[in-house]
Amino acid sequence: MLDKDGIAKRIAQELKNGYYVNLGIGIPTLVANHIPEGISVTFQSENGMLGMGPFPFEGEEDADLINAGKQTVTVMPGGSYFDSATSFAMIRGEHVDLTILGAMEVSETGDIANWKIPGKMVKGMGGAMDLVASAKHIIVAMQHVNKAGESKLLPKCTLPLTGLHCVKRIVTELAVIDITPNGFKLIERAPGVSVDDIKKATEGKLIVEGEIPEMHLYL
Amino acid sequence: MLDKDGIAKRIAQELKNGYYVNLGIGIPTLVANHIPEGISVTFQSENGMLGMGPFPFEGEEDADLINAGKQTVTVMPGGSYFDSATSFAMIRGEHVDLTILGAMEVSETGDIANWKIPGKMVKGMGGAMDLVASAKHIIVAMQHVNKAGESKLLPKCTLPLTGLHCVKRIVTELAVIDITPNGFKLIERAPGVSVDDIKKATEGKLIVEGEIPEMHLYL
Amino acid sequence: MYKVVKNAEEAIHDITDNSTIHLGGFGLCGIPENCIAALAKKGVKGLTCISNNAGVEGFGIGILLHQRQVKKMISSYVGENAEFERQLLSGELEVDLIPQGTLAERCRAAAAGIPAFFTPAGYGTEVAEGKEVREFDGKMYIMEHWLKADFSIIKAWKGDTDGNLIYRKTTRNFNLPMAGAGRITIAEVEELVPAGQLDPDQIHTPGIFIKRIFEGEKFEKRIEQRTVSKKA
Amino acid sequence: MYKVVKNAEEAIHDITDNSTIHLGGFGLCGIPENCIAALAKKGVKGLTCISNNAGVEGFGIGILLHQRQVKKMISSYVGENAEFERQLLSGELEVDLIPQGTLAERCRAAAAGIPAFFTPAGYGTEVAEGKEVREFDGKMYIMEHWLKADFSIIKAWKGDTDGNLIYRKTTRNFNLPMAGAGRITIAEVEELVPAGQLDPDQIHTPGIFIKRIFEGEKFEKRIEQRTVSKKA
Repeated sequence: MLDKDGIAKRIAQELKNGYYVNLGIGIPTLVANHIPEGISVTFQSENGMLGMGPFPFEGEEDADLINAGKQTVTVMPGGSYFDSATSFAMIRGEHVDLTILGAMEVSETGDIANWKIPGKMVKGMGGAMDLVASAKHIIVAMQHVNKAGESKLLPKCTLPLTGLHCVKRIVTELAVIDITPNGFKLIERAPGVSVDDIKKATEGKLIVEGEIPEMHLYL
Repeated sequence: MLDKDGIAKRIAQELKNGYYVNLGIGIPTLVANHIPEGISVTFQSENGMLGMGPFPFEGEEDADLINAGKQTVTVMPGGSYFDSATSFAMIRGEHVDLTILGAMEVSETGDIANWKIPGKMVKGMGGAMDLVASAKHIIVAMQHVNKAGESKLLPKCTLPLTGLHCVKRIVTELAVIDITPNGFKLIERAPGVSVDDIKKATEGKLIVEGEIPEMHLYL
Repeated sequence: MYKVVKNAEEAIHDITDNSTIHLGGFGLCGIPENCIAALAKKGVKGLTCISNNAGVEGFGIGILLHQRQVKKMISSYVGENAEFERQLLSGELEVDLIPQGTLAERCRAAAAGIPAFFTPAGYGTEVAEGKEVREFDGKMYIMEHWLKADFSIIKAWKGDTDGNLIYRKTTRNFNLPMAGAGRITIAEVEELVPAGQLDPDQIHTPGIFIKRIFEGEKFEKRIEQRTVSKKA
Repeated sequence: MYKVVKNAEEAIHDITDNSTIHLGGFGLCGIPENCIAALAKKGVKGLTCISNNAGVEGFGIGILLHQRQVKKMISSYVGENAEFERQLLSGELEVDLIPQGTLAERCRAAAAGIPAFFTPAGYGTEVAEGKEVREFDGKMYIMEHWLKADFSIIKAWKGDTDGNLIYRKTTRNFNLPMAGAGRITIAEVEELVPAGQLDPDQIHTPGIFIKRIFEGEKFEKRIEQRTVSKKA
């Protein structure tokens, strides 16, 4: 079973050299800490920056330089600033290679729900609907089950949707799972996790074909 | 009767302080030479400049700095450069206060034809259709009759249209004429031109109410 | 020079009750602090504020919310403000939530004279309810309209007396697309210089979009999430 | 660094007969001279060129027209080229004339993932024929679609190895809206610098829109209408 850093580490292995990547809040943010050696990626922050770097050193924070989570950040060499319309032109125009975000629920057809819980205060979708509607490739980083122990991988989402048919891959503490035309397909098991464990935690249809390898987490 | 410079001079009297103005090719270009004292206007060139200034001195031409007529120009203090999409955002968004352009024909309902003559080589409409469709205020600068002696102020345009119901005022060598809901309305006579001269040269309905003043051309 | 006004009070003098206003900024980054303070002082009520976020308690639009000056927020994310939540749940405040990219493009469309456009954001979700849906090249899109306002209030780093603006770092955000989107656009800047001092190649917002400009008295530039790295 | 190619030949190596290509520039101002020369040398035929103008005889797209490499021009104004006229009248060449603002916005829409939008330009004229017409707030508009291409070839002043671009004066024109509008965007620049040397606040086209970049060997920058003032 993976911890949050483990999930981030596994997702980081999906990065390819030259990728432009948008990271959501939560586990996705951790991916930046685990970029494989020899791979160079550029992070897009939808509030208007390419080349988002690490947090500034204390005393070097700049109120004019934040990321989409409103955190103070820095910019990398080769980065650029732009306005929100241009930022979403990049996103909507499918220039971002990979979007990594969290979810409350994912359906076996790739629908995603991650912005609203009926009866609770609605904070808003921010850029999530734009991101999921237009991403060339979306990986969801999330826990396999919610706090009540219920599966978040469902035949159909029960919460209000953020987007339809958009998720391509899910990485949880238990497994790597792809969305295929026939439903969830198990790709890898987390270290020490059995196929049965994953089956039990997955409410949607789970396709298991042949031997399922345990994932390698390079350090 | 006015010469081309006279037409430009009369039109220049329509300029108000702070106006953003787009000048078409031909007579409109001459308007820039007759800006009344105490009036400051900014010329927009739709290829991507605000603050278009006069032609450069010989030897100071810059191939990277041209106007929409592809002529080498200069930029005034407070000017700016931008791309074509932004340029037409200004035009389409009705941020340009006044558009001055030439025409082959204008109808009594304010339709304008100025881009295409059937049977002749069609060069294209350039930015004219965008300009006429979105201008807050359009003044047409043209000769009252064409080379064949036929009126260019018609009940209905005979040439392919550039835009519908858009011209507000026409200044010719003979007169200043407004487009009203009831047709062409005579506002001013050029020096030495009679109302009858203007009536004869105008094929569309011409409203003549009361005494028509002769225009004053301040120097 | 006719665009230059003395201060925020003069810039917003004709904003009245029930006006609709664009307010630039993302979170607290690049917000028109001086105009917000002037609106709070003036006490106009029933405002509809179009802004990506709603400020925090005691700062940004949070100041106007606290004084019950806001009738409606049109935003993409309003999660940072407990007073907002209270007013929303009690029914005092209306809120329209719009995907962030759609919000930015609707403002840009208003400035650019484009009454409607198609975007895939929100297709198949409640955002698409009641909206026209159409397929282009095998993908589904919804139609969105321009988002105009009575006033657009934005903030830039440097400005000149002709209204030309330059933004700094990630403050460009919604300030640029909102420039010219309202009937009257007001820009407050940290430094106002005479026309001709800014490089025409480096101007982000050409002056034609700006009707009034002034140098703000004070910019607090509060940081919402101060995050730092340890020195190695 | 993976975006940097050696020269124009390498940049256009996979452009084949019958490709559709955006070409930046306005008149001869800001045109990708080196890529045009490489296309002429390569001799690809049946091209559809989307470009505001068609060059002049012997320069710009005029070179490609002279060699009969162009099947179709999509432009707003093509008046400067007699060879163009001859081919058009003889039926060798097709031409689509599009209002300039619509052309710019259709390119921008392609880059921005907006499949269609409404504009008033051309309403009531032959440009509107066969197009959807709709009224918004009492004014009539026509629907226009994005204009994609296989390749977009643009020219900038300075560029860096990450593909970031800065344009000079009025050369920004169609180069900026075409960046990212084609499947592959190629930028030729007068000066190529290492990533990190351009001020992130002054970049006009962020590198994400650019797939290939190189420093052009030679820029002739021909002037179409040399107009001068007399010294007083």
